[in-house]
Amino acid sequence: MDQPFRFLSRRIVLGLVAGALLSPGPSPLSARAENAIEVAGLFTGAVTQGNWDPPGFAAFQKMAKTYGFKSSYVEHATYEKAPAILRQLAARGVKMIICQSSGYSAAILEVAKEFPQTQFVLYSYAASTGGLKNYTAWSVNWDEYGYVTGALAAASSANKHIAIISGEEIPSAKRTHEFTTRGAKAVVPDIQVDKVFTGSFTDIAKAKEIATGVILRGADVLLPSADLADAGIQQAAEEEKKLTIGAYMDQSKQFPGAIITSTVLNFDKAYDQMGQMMKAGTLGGQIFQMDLANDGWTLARPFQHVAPEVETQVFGVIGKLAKGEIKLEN
Amino acid sequence: MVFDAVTFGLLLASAVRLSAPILLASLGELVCERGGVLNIGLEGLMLFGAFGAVLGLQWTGEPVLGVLCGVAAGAGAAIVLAVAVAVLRADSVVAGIGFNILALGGTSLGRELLLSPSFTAPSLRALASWRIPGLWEVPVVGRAFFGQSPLLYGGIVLAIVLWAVIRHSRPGLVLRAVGEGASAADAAGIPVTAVRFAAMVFCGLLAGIAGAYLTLVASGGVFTDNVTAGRGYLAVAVVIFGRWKPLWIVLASLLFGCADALQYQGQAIGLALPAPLLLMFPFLLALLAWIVMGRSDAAPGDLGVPFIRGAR
Amino acid sequence: MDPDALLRLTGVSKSFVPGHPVLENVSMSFRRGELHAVLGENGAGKSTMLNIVFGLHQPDEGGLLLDGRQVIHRSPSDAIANGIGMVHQHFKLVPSFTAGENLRLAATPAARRRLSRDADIGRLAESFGLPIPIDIPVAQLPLALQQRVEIVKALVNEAALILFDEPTTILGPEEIAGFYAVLRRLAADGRGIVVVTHHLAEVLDHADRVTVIRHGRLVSSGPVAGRSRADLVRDIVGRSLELEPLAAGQGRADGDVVARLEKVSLAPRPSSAGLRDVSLELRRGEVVGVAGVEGNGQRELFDVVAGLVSPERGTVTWMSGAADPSAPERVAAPGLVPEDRHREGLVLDLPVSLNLLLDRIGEPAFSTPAGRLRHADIASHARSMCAEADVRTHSVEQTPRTLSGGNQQKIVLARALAGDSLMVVVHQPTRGLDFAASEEVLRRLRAAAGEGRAVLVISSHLDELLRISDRIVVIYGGRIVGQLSAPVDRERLGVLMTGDEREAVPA
Amino acid sequence: MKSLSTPQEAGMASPGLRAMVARIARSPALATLAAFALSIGFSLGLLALLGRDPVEALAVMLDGALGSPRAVADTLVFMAPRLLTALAALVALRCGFFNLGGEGQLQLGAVGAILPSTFLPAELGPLLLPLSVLSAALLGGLWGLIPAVLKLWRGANEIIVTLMMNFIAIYLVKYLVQGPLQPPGSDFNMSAKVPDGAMLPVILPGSRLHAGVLLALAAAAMVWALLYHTAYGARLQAAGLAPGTARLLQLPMRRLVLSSMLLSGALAGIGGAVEVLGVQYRLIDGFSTDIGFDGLAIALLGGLDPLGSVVVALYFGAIDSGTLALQSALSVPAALAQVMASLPIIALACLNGYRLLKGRPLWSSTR
Repeated sequence: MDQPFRFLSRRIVLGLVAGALLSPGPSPLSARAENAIEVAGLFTGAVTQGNWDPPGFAAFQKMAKTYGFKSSYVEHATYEKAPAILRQLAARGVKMIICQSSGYSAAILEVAKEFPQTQFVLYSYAASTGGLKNYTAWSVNWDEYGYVTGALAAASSANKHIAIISGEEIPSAKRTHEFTTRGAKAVVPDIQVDKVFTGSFTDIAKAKEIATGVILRGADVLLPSADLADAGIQQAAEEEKKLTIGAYMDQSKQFPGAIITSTVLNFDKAYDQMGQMMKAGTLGGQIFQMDLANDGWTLARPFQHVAPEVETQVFGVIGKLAKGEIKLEN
Repeated sequence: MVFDAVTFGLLLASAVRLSAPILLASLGELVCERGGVLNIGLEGLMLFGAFGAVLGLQWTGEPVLGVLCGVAAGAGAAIVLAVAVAVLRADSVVAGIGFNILALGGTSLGRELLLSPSFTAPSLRALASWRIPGLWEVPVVGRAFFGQSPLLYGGIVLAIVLWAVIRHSRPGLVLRAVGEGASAADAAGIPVTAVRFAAMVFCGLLAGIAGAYLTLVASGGVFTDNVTAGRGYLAVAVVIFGRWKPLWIVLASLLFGCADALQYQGQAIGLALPAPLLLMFPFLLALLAWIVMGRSDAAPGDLGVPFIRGAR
Repeated sequence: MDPDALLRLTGVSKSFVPGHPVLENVSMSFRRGELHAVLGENGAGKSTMLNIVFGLHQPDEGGLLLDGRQVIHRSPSDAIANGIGMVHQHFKLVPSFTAGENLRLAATPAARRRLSRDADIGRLAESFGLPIPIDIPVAQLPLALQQRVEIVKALVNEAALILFDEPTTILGPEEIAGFYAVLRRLAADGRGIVVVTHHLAEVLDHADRVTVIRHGRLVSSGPVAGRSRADLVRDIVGRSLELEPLAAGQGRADGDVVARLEKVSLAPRPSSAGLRDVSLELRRGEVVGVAGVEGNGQRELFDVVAGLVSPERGTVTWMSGAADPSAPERVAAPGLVPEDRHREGLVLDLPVSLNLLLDRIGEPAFSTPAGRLRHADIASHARSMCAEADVRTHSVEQTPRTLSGGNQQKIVLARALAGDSLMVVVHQPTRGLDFAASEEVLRRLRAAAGEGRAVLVISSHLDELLRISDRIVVIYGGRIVGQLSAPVDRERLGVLMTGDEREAVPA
Repeated sequence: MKSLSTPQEAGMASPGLRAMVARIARSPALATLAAFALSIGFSLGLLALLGRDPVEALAVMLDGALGSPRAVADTLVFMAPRLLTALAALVALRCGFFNLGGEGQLQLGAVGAILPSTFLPAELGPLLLPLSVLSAALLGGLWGLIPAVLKLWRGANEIIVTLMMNFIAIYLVKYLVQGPLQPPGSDFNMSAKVPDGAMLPVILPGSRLHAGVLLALAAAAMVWALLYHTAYGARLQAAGLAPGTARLLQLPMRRLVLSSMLLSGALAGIGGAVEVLGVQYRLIDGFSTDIGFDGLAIALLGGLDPLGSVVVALYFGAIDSGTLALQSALSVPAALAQVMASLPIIALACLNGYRLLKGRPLWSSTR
């Protein structure tokens, strides 16, 4: 049988060349020993696209600059590769790794215990830090977020018909749907709330298609909750002359005809806090709630395209939440 | 909720809109396959077209120029692929798969380097829908058939033109000959390589329009990574499902559009199927089509066979 | 130099593999109004020469002069534009196209105007004396009619020189005369006609001039007048030659019946006649030849006798005879030599050893019960088979792709004769082989009958059938139309092979 | 069309280039190397275009891929599932079946890998691991069997069918992790974590190097032995290289196609198991980034040879971990990895096509 040997010559050549190419030379990374503390960020998508990663990335960059950290980042960090990336960064001596998605929590829980010298930080949502001393989370109060935006949409709707459109059917999205409905019903008890999933966080075309559909069915305020695909929902609202809100950052300039207000996540505050605690060495084992009361997120003012009473009404709800007059816990 | 006339109208309009990119791309693929090239790289061509269209829009601010740039990008990418497949006789499936991965990475790189995330697209209404006065307000079917993008109308007209050309003209005869019996065409003095090259570039042209439709018409001028999301592969299936006949392909793409549309309107009317199962539906449909129809003798005889002069 | 030449080849050389020239410094010329035959063994370079003239290949050295002007044919379209037409051995027709579409496709722009309507095409073909059905896919036409389409194709383009590559293999003896009459008429109109063929009789009867090529070199080129059969054979093979008698008719007609076909039928398909009520008995010790024009059901007959295809009607029975008394019910699969050895006979990229033993690779002698190959045993057994069958290889690890056609066929034959099968079925056993290899194959087949096997030879090569067969059956339109015992009357055979011409050619 | 130039002039567009391509194309080793060199060169050029120092970038990549035991472990961990899908692709291709469905079979294998943990008691302990791998192989194999059955009995085009089945499998996994397999109270679309007994043990403490790497290498050795040292392998190759001859010799074609696709699917399925049980420990939506397509590329670049595939899979693993390092150190966009993986495929397809044009293909696709 000569089959095994037909490729032998190629294997030898390949092997030799690979060996020559890959023989460990001077390691450029270990050689680059500097005094600055190194921090890194992990993002699920591109840091230049959408409304979730870019504002977070901007805050990350700003924080690194403020505290004189040396920074690097990894975008499109899939959950498949997350453990490898975390290990690679930690092994390199990165002192703080910030992961901007709740999906990374599994990877952090797995890797953090191997690298006690590195602080792992999660931004978005976490219920527990698994008792780890080097895992800190900044957790947005998404329940409150849903309740308030629901109330806002209901108060703005002339038809008593609103819709919340999400991407993939993940547990947190379902939970948000629930609180949105509760918020809406609290303001307008007989409101109709359409809850739809597009099945994708990135497919703008599908989001736009579905948004157009719910508008033609009578919904006049759309709540986007589909990350990158939010753009499709907002476009549909703008084109069909209906209302929507901006998500995570002020988007009123992008869709001036349709945006009532924007939910603005206070990335700057959270990231600055991370930097500060890193510098002070006080990170570890905590979860920071970010809500309206502590400026974790805010609504842009003044509202557009709606009567002034709407704004009053919504901030009335926010006030009641702050005072504990409305309880969100199940 | 009930399945009423409004729902039906919405479903229809949605189906027609969603079928447009698949229709445009599969018409391109049709020309390729009638010429004997199984162009798996269609997905990548669409991606390049989608990217080029947004780039053109950002550069010029003109939707029409954006479409033209998309067409140019699709055709340009097709030239690269055609050099590999038609000229160098690279296996079209292997090269196509590689090309699709390249397109995924290449357009993503291009987006980071060349596209501005904060760009606000001008109104794309003229491109997105062309409401035929009087007709588009007809209940139920008005929005579906008389309020669509001019690109879609162009696609339908093109299907009819292609049908006539393939069946009744000399270029059509030559194209079919190259696909049915390349060595016979060669002996008859037909430049097989050139015809296949041209067919692939034409395919790239249409894939470019399909990509432009996706970004400019369907996504309001935004390019996202992997914006095609398998529509190119689906378009290849549509060609086979449509028996390599332009008019059947129109119907087949409409059917696939319906499957897609059902996903959205289904949720709205309370059809409680989980989204992934509905997303799976068009692909399942393509597969079932195979099982039901089986082998087709309508396939061009030399489909997927690289032309080597002197090989029997 | 030839002042009357229409087309002249000047010092043409061509090699596909460096160092192995297929053509070496060939200079010759074709004239107007002349029927020019080109003779040579398979692989001598005849087809390559035609292909170069027609632009399918480019010469490495030398060139073409058309009416004294240098021309380069980079592709067939160049050749067609220069007034050259070619009728290939394997027709270059788009199978799913009608004759009309094929003609329109091939027509030059000038000729196209005359072909816009199917009726025009029909009339045009008839004006050449070559009527063809124009509106059914050519794949459904008999081969003789497909050939006619090819000729009309060249005529439509007003070819001044028409090249024919082995045109008569698909024609019965009766049709051949008619075919040359057509060629003669075409030449008389001032065209040059070139015919590549194996058949000396045709050349002596019909050609004006003859060129012989051997191993890529020009041996002789000149008028046919004054040449004799023996003289041409010497040019072709390089030595004078007495064919060894193969003892046709020496076989026993009373051996045990090994296989019996009873009223076997298979439905016809495009380009093939199928089988109709074929009954046939094969006996030990006897060589049965199957004569017929290609495409008359030979392939189906091979498949059915070999057991590859079950008949739609009728029965095939294989009998073990008295070969293996210990297991009388066991019937060894027949040894097979298929028509296309590259596609059906060999695995070109697996070693010779595996090719020889592929059908028996699972036997205990070659693999363990767990399925592991016994490489050493395989190699030694393969070596002995190679030695016995005179397969010339450096090692049994070599792949057949690197071997000559003759050696490849010897491998297929060695495998077919290796088993304890009582029957050998061969289809076109000498196609593409040179003279010596052909003789060796025929000798081994005759010897197989001598050992007591039944041998079925399906071939369109009449001479070889006449030399080897004890009995010849003639197949036409899927039917056995006659049976002749050695010594066979050649003329009678020819008449049978053509069948009923009115039925065969619905023109 | 008539030309008056001499034959020598004709076809001499660029003799140097032609000769070079011909020389590269004549040797498979050189061709493969050339494909890699071409793509590495192109990628470095791209890096320069992105404003990064190519030399530094190359150094970072090498360091990230092989600079430390941990880096090597990462490379091997990335290699394992890709090697398995490559073996899957080559087993099918060797039998003449163009299986583009490695991705789908891998997804089904991943589902199979967590089923025992979901439905069987955790008390089974270490017994869960072999059960999980077996169930992965079974599910992947069955998924692979479907296109084979459709081809044999319905004449379906395997390229289209396997492509479509990839999407179906991906959405199926999406459905499972957001519905039936999602444990209550989960924050994300994924299954419950598998018990320790079902995990592939880490074989180099302090790294991710898990036993799945050994499993993949063992599979490569097994496929090698099967192809070249068994009667089955000989028949399989014959069926793939010369279906006509296989028919004449009455090799059991259907059985060969079915069994090779069962094996192919099973190998890809084990690839899914290796990813789930060795890296993720749970089924996550989108866990595979085209591992199946990588496998096809690896198989072709490795000359459809199991050992060649090991070498090329190692290269792909190194690219994956190297570009990760590149991303985190130099903030190079992630898309570069895709470009780097795609280029050798295209280059090799072209080189092979050119060889076909000259009559000597590197691999023969017997479709």
